[in-house]
Amino acid sequence: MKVQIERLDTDILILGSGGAGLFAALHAQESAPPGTRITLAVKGLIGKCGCTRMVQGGYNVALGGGDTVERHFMDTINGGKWLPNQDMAWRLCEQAVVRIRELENEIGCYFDRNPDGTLHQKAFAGQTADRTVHKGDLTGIEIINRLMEQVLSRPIEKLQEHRAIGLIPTKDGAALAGVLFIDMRTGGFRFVRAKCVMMGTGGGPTMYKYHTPSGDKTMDGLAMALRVGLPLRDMEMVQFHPTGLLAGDHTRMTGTVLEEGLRGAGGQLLNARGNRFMFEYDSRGERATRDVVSRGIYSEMRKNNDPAQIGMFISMSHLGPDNVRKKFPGMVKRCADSGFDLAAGKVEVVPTAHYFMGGVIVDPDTRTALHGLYVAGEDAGGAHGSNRLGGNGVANSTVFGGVAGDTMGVDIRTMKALRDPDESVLAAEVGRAIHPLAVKPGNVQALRHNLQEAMWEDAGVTRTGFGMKRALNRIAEIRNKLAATGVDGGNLAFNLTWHDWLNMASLTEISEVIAAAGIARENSRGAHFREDFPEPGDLDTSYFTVARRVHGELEVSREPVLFTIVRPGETILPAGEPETLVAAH
Amino acid sequence: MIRPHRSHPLWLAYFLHRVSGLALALFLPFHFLLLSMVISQPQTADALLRFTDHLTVKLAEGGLVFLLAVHFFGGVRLLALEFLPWSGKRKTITAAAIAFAFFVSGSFVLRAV
Amino acid sequence: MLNARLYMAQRLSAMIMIPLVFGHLAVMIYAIQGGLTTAEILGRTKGSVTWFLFYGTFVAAVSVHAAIGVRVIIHETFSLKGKWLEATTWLIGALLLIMGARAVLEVTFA
Amino acid sequence: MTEARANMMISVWRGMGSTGKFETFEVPAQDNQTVLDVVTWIQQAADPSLSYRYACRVGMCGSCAMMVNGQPRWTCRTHVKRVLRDNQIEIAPLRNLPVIKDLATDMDPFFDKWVKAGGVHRASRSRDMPIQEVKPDTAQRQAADNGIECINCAVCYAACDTVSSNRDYLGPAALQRAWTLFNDEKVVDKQAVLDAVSGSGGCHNCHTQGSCTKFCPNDLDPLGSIAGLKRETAKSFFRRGSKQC
Ligand SMILES: Cc1cc2nc3c(=O)[nH]c(=O)nc-3n(C[C@H](O)[C@H](O)[C@H](O)COP(=O)(O)OP(=O)(O)OC[C@H]3O[C@@H](n4cnc5c(N)ncnc54)[C@H](O)[C@@H]3O)c2cc1C
Ligand code: HEM
Ligand code: SF4
Ligand code: F3S
Ligand code: FES
Repeated sequence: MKVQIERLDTDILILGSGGAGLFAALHAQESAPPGTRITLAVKGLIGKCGCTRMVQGGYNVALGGGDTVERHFMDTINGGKWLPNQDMAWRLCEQAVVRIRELENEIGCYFDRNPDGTLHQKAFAGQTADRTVHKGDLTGIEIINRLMEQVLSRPIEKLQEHRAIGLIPTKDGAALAGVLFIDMRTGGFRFVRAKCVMMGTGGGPTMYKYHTPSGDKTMDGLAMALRVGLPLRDMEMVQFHPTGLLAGDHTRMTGTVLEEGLRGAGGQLLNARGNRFMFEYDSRGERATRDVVSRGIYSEMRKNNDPAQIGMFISMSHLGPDNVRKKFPGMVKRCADSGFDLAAGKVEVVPTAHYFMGGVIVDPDTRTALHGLYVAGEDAGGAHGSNRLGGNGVANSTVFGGVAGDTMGVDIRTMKALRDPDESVLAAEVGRAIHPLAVKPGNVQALRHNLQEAMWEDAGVTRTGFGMKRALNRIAEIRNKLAATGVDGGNLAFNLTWHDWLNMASLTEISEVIAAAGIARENSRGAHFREDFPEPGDLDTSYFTVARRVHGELEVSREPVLFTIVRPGETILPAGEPETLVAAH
Repeated sequence: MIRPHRSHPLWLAYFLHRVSGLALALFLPFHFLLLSMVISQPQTADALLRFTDHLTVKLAEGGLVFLLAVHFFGGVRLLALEFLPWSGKRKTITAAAIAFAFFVSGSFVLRAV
Repeated sequence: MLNARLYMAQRLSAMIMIPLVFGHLAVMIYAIQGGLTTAEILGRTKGSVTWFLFYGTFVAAVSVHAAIGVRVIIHETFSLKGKWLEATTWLIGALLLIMGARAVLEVTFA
Repeated sequence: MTEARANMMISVWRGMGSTGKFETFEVPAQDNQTVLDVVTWIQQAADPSLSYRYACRVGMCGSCAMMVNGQPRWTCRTHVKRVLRDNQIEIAPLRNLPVIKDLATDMDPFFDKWVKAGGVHRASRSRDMPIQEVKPDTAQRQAADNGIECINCAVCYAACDTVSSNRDYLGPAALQRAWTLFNDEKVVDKQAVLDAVSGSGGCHNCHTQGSCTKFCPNDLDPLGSIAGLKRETAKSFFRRGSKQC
């Protein structure tokens, strides 16, 4: 098959249009020398794909009133069970303060106010202060719409529905030359050279049977980073949201989030017999943190073990249906549109894969080991450690996206020329992408189901060494089947089935890493819970896992966490500070 | 058949307003012509005006008054919507305007006949 | 194809016509009920400055109003724009104004 | 839980650019099935070459809108029950936008107009300044809030006949965004907002067809917003007029 590759040059190339990508574009435009070409390439439409838009609860930022950056930092470290990269966590908490002002003052976001006109802040589980800034429960729409407008109205070049499929290094492998794309609308290949590339493709643990992220997120970025030899950290850390909607295999509604606030407001979780069970697992009951509630629900599901009744139930009706309708109008309407009565009935729920803490190893300025490549947002590992606090996700992507833009704007001044790609890598990546077109068409979706079952059962909410080894075998088998499953390439324009295949390729690649890293962590921290190693292990000798591909083989090692700011057992809060500023419920 | 995205009162009101406006615009020059003739060719004009005694002509005239009424009340409705602070009762205004237009033109036609 | 100025012209002319059309409708109903002849109509209008102003204003307003109204319809139906659309608008306006003015003059002064 | 029932007959528009035709598929009916699920089933189980677009699947991203039985809708939030007539549904790409392939449209014109309508905040403060205090329950803020949850799905844009017949018309969503800016206390130069919507494709071209408000899945009211713009531009017309004299 003869493949044409269209070639294009730019100076700064940004992948993804979530909080990370859009902020990178804006900051690069501000900080790079005039005349610098900036191109934004994205798998969907600008601002309309990815998860930042789906943010409901809000944005964590310490804005005074007793709350401090130090307190936010300590919550982040405690929440991450001492695994975060402390310099990144500090940068996150410190810069969030600037970023929220930027969002309000320059970008034009409007977040909910108190009656006196100041910002309203609330507390998510795991926080010791009212810290989360929000716009109702549609915070992400406000943030992304405003960012999108800014980007669309500036001279930033757009490559929409351009799917990145390979990071192409230079011949000596020392630097990045550019990125290979499929123009999804035509099905053609396009190679874009750039001096600086920021990757913000947003991870996305969609290899689980139940998952929350948008359909375009399939771990493409991490798979590309792995193939180009970059080290990935904390890859076992998959956050589950406890209450995903369960509506059957055939509907895309399954897995979508029923918001956290429902439990906070007094929503009850009921098992198949209609009894509450969360107090058997935690004294805070339904109000415990996400990981605890997810495990509670998962345990009950296993106890019940009834294929006709898979999930548990969330029930709000005891709070008065009208009251529920008033308090959660969006959620009630969404359930009603899907055929469920949240206000007066009960809705079946399961834990659902929500966020990926693992990612590419970066420095606090978002630089990676590959010269010319920067990574920010959910694709970057380190800021959250083993667990991400609600509200720290969008703070993370917007903070580091901006940092990446600034850093590139500075670095590009010393990069005089575009770099030429290693043509053999380029050809190999094209070959990988067109592989299915030469194979007899088969059922890609069935394989996706298999993978999702395997990961849910063997590398999901609770894990064992035995299970994860079995997961590795199942993944290897699926990978082989995928290679033997083709796609009809008669018309490559907007060929979703081809992209389903490519999605599966990324997902299997990263699923393997998740299971392998999970095997390497022989303790339970945050989102990673092993029944065979239920203890968190010694905090002082905390390690994080690092996975990389060396000569084609996946290798996982452990590296010690550097306590550059605070050591376990200590705090940076002034003596006598109360443990929490949040009024008890 | 009215296409699905059009089957609601506001769109129908828009459509009536457009049709009536256009019809009026087409009729008005003839009306002016007629009035001019009243002077320059009184006989013809008188004949014409007497001609309006015929039932069909009366109905046609009634139709035009109907158009004027429809357009008039539709127009007043639009001006109210556009220039008065929005009332939240658009559909009611629309319905009332149409009903009123029918009432006026209806009574006109009945009286004329 | 309406900008703020054309829009204002159209809406203002419409507002001006509101009392005029109301009055006209009333006159017509009265006229038809009374079975008026030409002579009778003329008897009332000839030499009357009031009637001149009444119908004169109406003619001026309706010329502006209808010209812009038809302009919009032409643009939206035939995608006509630019010079030709401007020309058409003026033509319709002028036609209505001239014919209307003639009628009013004949009815009131001639 | 998901027992299959009688099959539904789904006709789907197929084609590229401006040419194409409807094709009919037999799709098994299920509980809890949205129109997006039906489209997905066709692509995954019947015809792998079917093209469409979606992302969030919960009514937040606004990329899945299509014409369902001739009416624009978010497909991810439309339960099949609501649109099934005689066991049939007709699904076509969103109206008033160029078709890329099958059910996927090119939304660029919609967003170009969003920008053209001045739909972007112009900063008057910097990130180094404190966040402006804004009282949440003034009438002005309420007016801004009423339109702010637009997810730019272009359902209103597809419903509006003025958009179809007037190429330059900015359309309901973009104009509504301008109205939210006009009412935003943080926006200093209100006249600039009005000027951006007063050109040849501006708010004055709206004929109050009301399809935008009727079909907005978010229960927003672009018609009311546009009326607001007309009112304010009229006021500014007189203000300016008197200044010029
Ligand atoms: C339902 C939901 C609710 C959430 N609620 C909250 C909350 O309340 N608070 C909070 O802090 N966090 C929340 N999060 C997490 C938060 O959304 C993410 O942490 C954050 O938005 C990630 O931002 P990002 O820019 O890294 O990625 P995203 O916003 O996901 O953007 C990724 C972008 O990359 C693009 N892309 C992907 N692959 C490719 C490719 N191969 N080529 C080109 N482009 C590609 C995507 O299309 C997309 O544009 C929530 C997440 C979900 C799913
Ligand atoms: C008091 C009387 C009238 C009022 C209040 C009135 C009001 C209006 C208004 C508000 C519009 C704008 C509609 C829109 O843009 O959607 C309009 C349009 C129009 N009017 Fe009138 N009008 C009146 C009399 C007339 C007369 C007498 C004529 C004919 C000669 C006329 C012809 C038109 C035409 C052709 C349009 C364009 C319709 C369209 O764009 O759909 N109007 N009118
Ligand atoms: S106003 Fe409503 S229909 Fe129009 S784009 Fe916004 S959300 Fe969609
Ligand atoms: S449908 Fe169109 S004409 Fe105006 S009221 Fe809405 S924008
Ligand atoms: S898929 Fe996002 S709105 Fe339907």
